[in-house]
Amino acid sequence: MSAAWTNIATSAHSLLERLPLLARDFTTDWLPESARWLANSLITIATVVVAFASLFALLTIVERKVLARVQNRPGPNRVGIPFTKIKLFGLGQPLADGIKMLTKEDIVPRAADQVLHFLAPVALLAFSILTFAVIPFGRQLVPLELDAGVLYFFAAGAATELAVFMAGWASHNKYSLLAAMRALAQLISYELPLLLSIVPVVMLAGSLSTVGIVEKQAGWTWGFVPHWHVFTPWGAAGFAIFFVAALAESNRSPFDRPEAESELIAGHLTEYSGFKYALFFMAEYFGMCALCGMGVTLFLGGWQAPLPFLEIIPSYFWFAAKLLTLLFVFMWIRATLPRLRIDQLTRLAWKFLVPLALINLGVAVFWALTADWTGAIRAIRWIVAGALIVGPFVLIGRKLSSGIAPRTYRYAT
Amino acid sequence: MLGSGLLQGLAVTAKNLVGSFHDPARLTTVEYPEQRTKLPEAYRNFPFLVSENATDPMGTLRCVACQICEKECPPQCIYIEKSKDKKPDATGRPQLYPTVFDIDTSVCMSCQICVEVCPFDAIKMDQVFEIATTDRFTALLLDREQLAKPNDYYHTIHPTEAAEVDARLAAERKAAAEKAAAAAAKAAAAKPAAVAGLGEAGAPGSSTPATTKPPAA
Amino acid sequence: MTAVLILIAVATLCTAAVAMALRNLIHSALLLIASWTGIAAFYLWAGAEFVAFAQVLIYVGAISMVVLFAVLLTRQSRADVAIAPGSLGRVVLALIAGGAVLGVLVGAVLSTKFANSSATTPTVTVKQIGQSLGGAHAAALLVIGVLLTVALLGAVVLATTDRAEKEDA
Amino acid sequence: MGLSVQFLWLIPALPLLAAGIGSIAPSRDRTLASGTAIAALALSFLLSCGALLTALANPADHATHNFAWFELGHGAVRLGWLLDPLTALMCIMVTFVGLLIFIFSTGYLRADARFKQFFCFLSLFAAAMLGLLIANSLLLLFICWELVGLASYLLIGFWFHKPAAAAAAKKAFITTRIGDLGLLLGMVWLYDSTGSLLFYDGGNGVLEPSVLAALGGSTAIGLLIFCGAVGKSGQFPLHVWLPDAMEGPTPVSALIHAATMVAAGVFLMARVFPLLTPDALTVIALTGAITALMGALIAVAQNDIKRILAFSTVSQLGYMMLAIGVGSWTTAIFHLLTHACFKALLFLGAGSVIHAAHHEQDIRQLGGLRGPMKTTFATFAIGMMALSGVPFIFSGFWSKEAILHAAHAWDVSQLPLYLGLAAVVLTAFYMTRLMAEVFFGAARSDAAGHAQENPPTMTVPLGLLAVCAVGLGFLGTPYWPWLQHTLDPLAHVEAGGYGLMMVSIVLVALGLGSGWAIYGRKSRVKSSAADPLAVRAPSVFAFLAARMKFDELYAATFGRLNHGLAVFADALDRHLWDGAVRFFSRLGEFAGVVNRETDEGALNGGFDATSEGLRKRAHSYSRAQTGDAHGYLLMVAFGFVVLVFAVLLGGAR
Amino acid sequence: MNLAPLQLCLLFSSALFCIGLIGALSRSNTILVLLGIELMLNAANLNFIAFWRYGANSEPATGVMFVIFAIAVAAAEAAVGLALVITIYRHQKNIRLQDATRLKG
Repeated sequence: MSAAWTNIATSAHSLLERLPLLARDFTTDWLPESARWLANSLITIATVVVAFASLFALLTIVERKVLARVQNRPGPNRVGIPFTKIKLFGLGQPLADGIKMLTKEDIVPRAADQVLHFLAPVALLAFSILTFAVIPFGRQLVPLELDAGVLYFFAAGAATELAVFMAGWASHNKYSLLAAMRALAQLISYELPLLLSIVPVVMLAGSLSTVGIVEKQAGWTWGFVPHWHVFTPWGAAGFAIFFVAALAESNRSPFDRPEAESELIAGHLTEYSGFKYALFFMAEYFGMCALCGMGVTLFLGGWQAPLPFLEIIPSYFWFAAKLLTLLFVFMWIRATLPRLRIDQLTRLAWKFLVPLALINLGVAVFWALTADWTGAIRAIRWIVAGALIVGPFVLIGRKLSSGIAPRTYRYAT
Repeated sequence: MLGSGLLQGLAVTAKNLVGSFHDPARLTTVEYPEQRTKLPEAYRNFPFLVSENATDPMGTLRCVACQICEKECPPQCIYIEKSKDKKPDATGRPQLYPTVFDIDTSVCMSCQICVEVCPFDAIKMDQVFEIATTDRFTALLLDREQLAKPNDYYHTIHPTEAAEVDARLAAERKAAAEKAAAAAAKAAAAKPAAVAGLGEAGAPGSSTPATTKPPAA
Repeated sequence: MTAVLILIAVATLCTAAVAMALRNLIHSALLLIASWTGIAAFYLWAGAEFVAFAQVLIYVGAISMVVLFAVLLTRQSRADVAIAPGSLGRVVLALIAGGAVLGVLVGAVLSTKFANSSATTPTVTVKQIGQSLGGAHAAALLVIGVLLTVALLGAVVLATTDRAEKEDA
Repeated sequence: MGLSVQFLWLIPALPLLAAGIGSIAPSRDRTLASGTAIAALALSFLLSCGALLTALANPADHATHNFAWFELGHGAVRLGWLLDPLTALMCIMVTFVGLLIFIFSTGYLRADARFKQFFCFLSLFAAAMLGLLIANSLLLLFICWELVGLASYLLIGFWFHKPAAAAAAKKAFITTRIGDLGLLLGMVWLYDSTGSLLFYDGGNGVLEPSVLAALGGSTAIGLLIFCGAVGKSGQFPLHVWLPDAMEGPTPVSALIHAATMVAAGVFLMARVFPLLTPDALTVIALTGAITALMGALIAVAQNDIKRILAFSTVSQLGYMMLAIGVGSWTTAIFHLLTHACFKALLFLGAGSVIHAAHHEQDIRQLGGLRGPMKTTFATFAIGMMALSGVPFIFSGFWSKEAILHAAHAWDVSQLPLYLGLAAVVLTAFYMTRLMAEVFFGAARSDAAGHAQENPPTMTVPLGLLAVCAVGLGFLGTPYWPWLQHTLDPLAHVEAGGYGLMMVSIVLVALGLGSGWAIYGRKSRVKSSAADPLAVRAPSVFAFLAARMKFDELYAATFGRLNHGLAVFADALDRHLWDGAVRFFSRLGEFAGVVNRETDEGALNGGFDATSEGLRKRAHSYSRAQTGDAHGYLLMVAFGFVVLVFAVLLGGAR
Repeated sequence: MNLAPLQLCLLFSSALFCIGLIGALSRSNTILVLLGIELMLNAANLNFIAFWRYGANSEPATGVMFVIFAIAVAAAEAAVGLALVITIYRHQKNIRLQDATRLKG
């Protein structure tokens, strides 16, 4: 009886697990063998783009809702189904925004570099979408399995900087240009800790392939502690650094200096309106999703379930859950922290994150060298590795925050 | 340690986020067009003309077309035309009345000077703010009919002030009535019977004989 | 396969040539970046995946930024942009020199009989690259690391303005 | 507990580490700098003791540990460590004396602002010196040799704000460089003829019989190597830098310019002794003898306490070279060890005096220090007697005696013996003079009058060194030549020769007696009074006081030659090459003029254009070297094309 | 004309090299000259990969290693070269290569 149930559960589970692949194969089954590859690729691309475009739409409204709730407001709740009184908690808002953006006049300054002005948002969006190619969304659900997947991800991500520059320069507006340069300085500064923080993962996993890295994180210690990288000292530190750097790389608060409305009149986006602006916006969210997806893949076990019995839930669900959690933390942080000044921002990168990432590299080396320590001695391994991270963190942190004190006012009280 | 402040901040925002769902006291937002809050009494915006009652606003305007407000208005947004004839006012004395009283609210700056200078408490500040229209020219030029609002409305928006005004007007009328009574008593020496009847009729709202002079004069 | 190669080659060469001919520096730089991307595509075509990504990461991600910053930091006045006297001659000379070199190279390539290689594509995994970087080429890797560090420091030193100098100016 | 040869590198590595730590330590942290330096050297001392134990287990063995440094062509440049009794004893001497001097320095330089740098340099020196000692390759030895020279330069010029110190540092560096050139040439020659620079390499080392037998022209190689030793050990004629080096802080003089570095030359000769042919040895013996006598003579007429000791050092080094020259390198090392102790003692004593007397170094200004500085006086007296060779108790007697015996037994010539005996008298004489002037009589200046005994950090090392200065001699007496046999089990030490010993004792007594007669009996009263010797033989004394005019001689010969060459080269540059350049430019100019004249003469526009083009082209030729990067690149491109064609055409033929 | 793929690759790299050369020779802007040189470097890298792909090589990773190191060196070169450009600009207020004929001054 129970065996039969187990069988049914297993087959149902495997069916669910392979559902996306089965659906794809079903769709392209009738095609000749040679065309099937192309069709499969197209379907994959379309699925990813559509999925993330809808996620983007959802995120815009969810973000506004979260921000509103943090500020004790209900948030956008008016737009529902048009021409009816059904409001649906305002879920029609993204659609309305989209229509508004599409129908707005596309203003291009006369002195602007027309071609580049057009190319900038397109390039940004294209590169952002490219980064999704190597993220494993589930078991066997990776659009492009590359041997050097991580490298590909960061190569494609690095190219987005170019688009920022193009936008700033093509606008022929000195504020835009200055803002673009500042944005570039920020992006380049944080590229370093971002890359350094993933080196331990690559080192310990012994692979540059995203699929391989996720597979390395399978299994549980004592049956309930997953082998995710974030549950090691170096992994936790690496994830923290990666997370902060990802915040900065995706121009999210508190590092949203490149787009700061109040200081830079929206930076390199000043001269953009309408659909191009929407493209920029979309690319930002895509970049954020891609970075979060990479964080999930590298540190949070990718599509692995957190507990053994939860494996019956399909892997792509777990990936989505982790991704959404990370995105929620992004919003939460945006709702909490004020924007950093440019000097504080670069100081944080160069004087705090980079040294810490380098130390973390050393800790990872220590971890790798002591891989054969078992039994009680493992506690020592943990204590040493933890101390090697926490100590520098406290020391560098003290150095970083020294000299920062509540502001004193001479003439006002 | 570095980061403790960040965590405290995150805790505060998380508390707010969660609290906004289960603690209705936190959500202070008013769903505006459906729900409205009562505006504070001190809020004032654009003048209106006070009429004594709502049934015949044009007939019971307090305004006597003295044109002081028109002269004092800094942006010159008031336009008044006097009537040719006279009608009895609240105290019963015959007064002029405005045949045209226009305020261009696209020019008006809600400075309240017209209210300050009006000797008859005939123009008061309103609380309207939903003044958006689709017509730039005529819709914002309010005429006599649009401006006239009953004294009860005045009581609903500025109750304290309205009470004061009413008390003052009542006192004036009483004084006017007493004066009239005194004058009637003097006249009663000559014609006592007729004046006694008129003195009874000197209550607010009723008309006064055309022979009596305004108290201010 | 060859068609793809020709496509890549033509695209790369065209962008490079146009970049070299343009007056607008920013356009030149951006076109060159496109050209570098084309080269990365060539590496991808040849099966050197890792190198292709490294090329994109370094050329498109890093060097391009340095170039663009340099261009913006050295904005010139209109007079400087104008063609310098005698530059036509230089262009002609350059074309002659380039043509001569091209002729020699093409002649050499066409006249050489290359040993026929095996038809199989050599494959190199990232693991292999990592192993030879850490093994046989470890010394070279270290030297490169030192070189990069020194170059970075040198670049910083070169590009930094002396505070005292600034005050003088 | 022995130290095996693989770990020999630890001995120099520890001071090097201390130098590294010292260089990055904050300058104000004095204890850290001195503490690490002293601790590192103390550890090195212990390790050296371990190394000695290992070496003594089999004294005849030359334990080596060789490794390839880098590949060069088909061969590899190989370096290595060498452990034998010579290395071990030298290491112990260097670390022991160095340790005491380090401790002394903490007191001597207490008030100096660059205290940390001083210890950093000292540690660097110690590391280089120890590296030199353990080297099993002439190349490694040379590298350390140069490092030692660098440390010496840094330390002599430590008070670089004094012009004299800066000049002395330069002089020391350049003078020793002359010798080092010889060493380098010798090394290259040696490598060329044997293909190896390793001393011992399991039968293939340059010092091993099979290679020596095959080696030709080794006299020249030996002499070239000796050039290095001449420079470093201050032998005639390159001794001029050593007295000037006394401008450095006194501990430096004690460590580098008395005990260790200057002995490196002697050590080098002892090390490569098997390479030296009889002809080379003769030259070495004569050089040593001349140096010994010359140094002693000049020392007689000096007034600066450190200069007297410096010339004494020159003289004693001469003795050691003499010993090597007469074929007894073990006695040379014996004297080296004893000399290191008592000369370090004397220098530290001098340092103690100078420190107490507020940096007054002129013996005429001192005097009467016997009373206030009892410890210094006693230890200095022991050092003086050891140096003078007072019989039987003091180590200097035994080592000097051994050298004289060896010289006596030399069958080529007796001249070195006679010169050495003359130096014995003079040594005793000038040391007596020094003692009498400094410690006896009355104080002749305020500085000397107010002198106080120094703190224990300075006096304890003096005491320890004094013990060594006495005791070390008994390791190599003719009756129990342990040291000689340990160094070289085949060494032959004559036990006899009491006649020579008697002569030597008499000569020492003569020196002491005459010194006391002239200076001690009637001590100097005023600092400005003339020297008694100067009164008796003014011209000789003046000549000696001017250090035999060596500096003047060099200035007059080499300096002038150098200047002349420079002037000549300048003139060549100015007139000949520049003239040629100008000539060609004139020629070009002339061609242009002719061109223009022709052009103007011919009323043809075509000619006009041609000459204009020519002129422009000429101008562009003249611009070929103007730094135009385009032009260079263009040339490279065309050059490439031309080269390819050349290769193609050549290939076709 | 029947060309082997290797020859095609080599022709491609030759052409790229010459474009870089012509650019470096003909442009007066120092940045463009540097970029031309960078292109020439890339052409060399192309050759490495081409020979790695089609040549009769014994070690599988040699060509790739070469290119990786060459890219690293190119990065260093670009950084230093452009820093020099900025220095030149600071000095002579333009970046015409013809004007930068002196090392000092």
